[in-house]
Amino acid sequence: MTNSVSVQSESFDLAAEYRQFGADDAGIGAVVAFVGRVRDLNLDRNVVALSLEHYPGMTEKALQRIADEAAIRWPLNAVRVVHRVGDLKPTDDIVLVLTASPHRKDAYEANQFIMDYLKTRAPFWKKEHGVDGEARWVDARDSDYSALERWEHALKTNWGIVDHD
Amino acid sequence: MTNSVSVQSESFDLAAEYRQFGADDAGIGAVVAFVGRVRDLNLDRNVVALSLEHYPGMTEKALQRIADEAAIRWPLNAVRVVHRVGDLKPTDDIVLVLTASPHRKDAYEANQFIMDYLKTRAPFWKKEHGVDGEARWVDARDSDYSALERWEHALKTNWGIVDHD
Amino acid sequence: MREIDLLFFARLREVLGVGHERLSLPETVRTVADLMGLLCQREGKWAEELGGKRLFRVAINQEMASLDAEIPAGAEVAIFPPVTGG
Amino acid sequence: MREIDLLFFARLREVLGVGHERLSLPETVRTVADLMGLLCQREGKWAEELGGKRLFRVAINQEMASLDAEIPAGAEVAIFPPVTGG
Repeated sequence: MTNSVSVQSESFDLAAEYRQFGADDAGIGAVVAFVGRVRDLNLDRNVVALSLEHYPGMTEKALQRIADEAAIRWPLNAVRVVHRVGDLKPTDDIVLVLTASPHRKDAYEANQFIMDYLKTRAPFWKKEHGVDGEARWVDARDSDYSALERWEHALKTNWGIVDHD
Repeated sequence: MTNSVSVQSESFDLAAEYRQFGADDAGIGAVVAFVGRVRDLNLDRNVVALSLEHYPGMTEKALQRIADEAAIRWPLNAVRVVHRVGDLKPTDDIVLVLTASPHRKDAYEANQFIMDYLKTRAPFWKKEHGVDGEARWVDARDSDYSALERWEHALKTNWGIVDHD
Repeated sequence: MREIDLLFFARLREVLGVGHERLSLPETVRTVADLMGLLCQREGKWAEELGGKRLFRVAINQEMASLDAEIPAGAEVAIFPPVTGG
Repeated sequence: MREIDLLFFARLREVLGVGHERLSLPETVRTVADLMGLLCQREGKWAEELGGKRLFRVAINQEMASLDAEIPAGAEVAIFPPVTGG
């Protein structure tokens, strides 16, 4: 079980990441890759650039913890999380989550779990720069919190686990 | 909205597929890629090779129909499905499904929907070749049918749509 | 008599020993279920596979079809085991 | 007096005009809630942001912490807006 995370300013190479990702593990039947990208339209405002601030040290710990938790809850052969920081522009990749499992349901679910937790627990903050030259911090989305609650409800119901916050 | 499918014996190039996949569509916030691979262990039997038979003509139609249905049900910017046929070995890629959407939930759901339908509706059949030299047709899995029923129940409940079979 | 193309795939193709045959349907054979009845009269493997004990799927003109679907003249009718791709 | 490192990120760092400060906690300040009370005494932006009207998150030694969490001596305490990565 390989389980690795990176926080970096450079862009990531999906092909290289996928190639290194359990390439010779013949127990893997399903790989799910999620790529989050910078959109130009956010609440009807034209975004020309985005900067991502983070909390160095804590980001890596938070991502590793989320990846490790996923690997406890689902039978995964490998997990990889890469998150970029710094200056980005529309269509740039922001985040990559790779999950591998014998069966597709587990690979999908673990991937969504990681993204839902990442969106609410990993200390990254987006600042949008609009066409008007104004910069604005992005607000947290309620839907990200309801996505998280879904898992916490499922976890408590199925395994009696209490949220670790 | 680009929405394309391929059935081919050659392997696919995830990087090239991803690059061509809505690369300059800045409305895309989330891309989900699913890759299905050949596993060596299937019901405790060592598999050294796999051959995939298909129904030429109908496979392409079935995949296109599944992709189109996903694009009706979720707000997708692009869908791409590639399915291989012919002789494969463990760790080889079999199938690629790419979905792109403004938001991650839609990209994940549409991707799972496509895979669940593909697994039960697209006319491909796997034959496993074991270490013992014997070949055996793979049985359909009940779990694939329950995965499908989940969508059909959701569709009927939410939209009153009757299955088109 | 309506003529149809009958196709078999995968395990069914191997067990029945035929991938394609051209068949003339009597007037009494209108639906997929009627066709299965006709094929089961061949007995042996045919009755074993298509008599209802084993699962199979049918497509008419490359669209999945149910047992009560009508078979049009000139149709391409395919019979195959439950699919296992992906 | 326990010494702590206090960190601020993103919008809070900009609004409060500070990214890092070293702070000595009086004996009465044991929990995150106590610390917020102390910082709110600075009034103005501090009370506005940390007084309960706006959402914020707290981490102690790089782990998310709730308002009733105890602050150990020498801790790194970070205060920041709800996260928006991914």
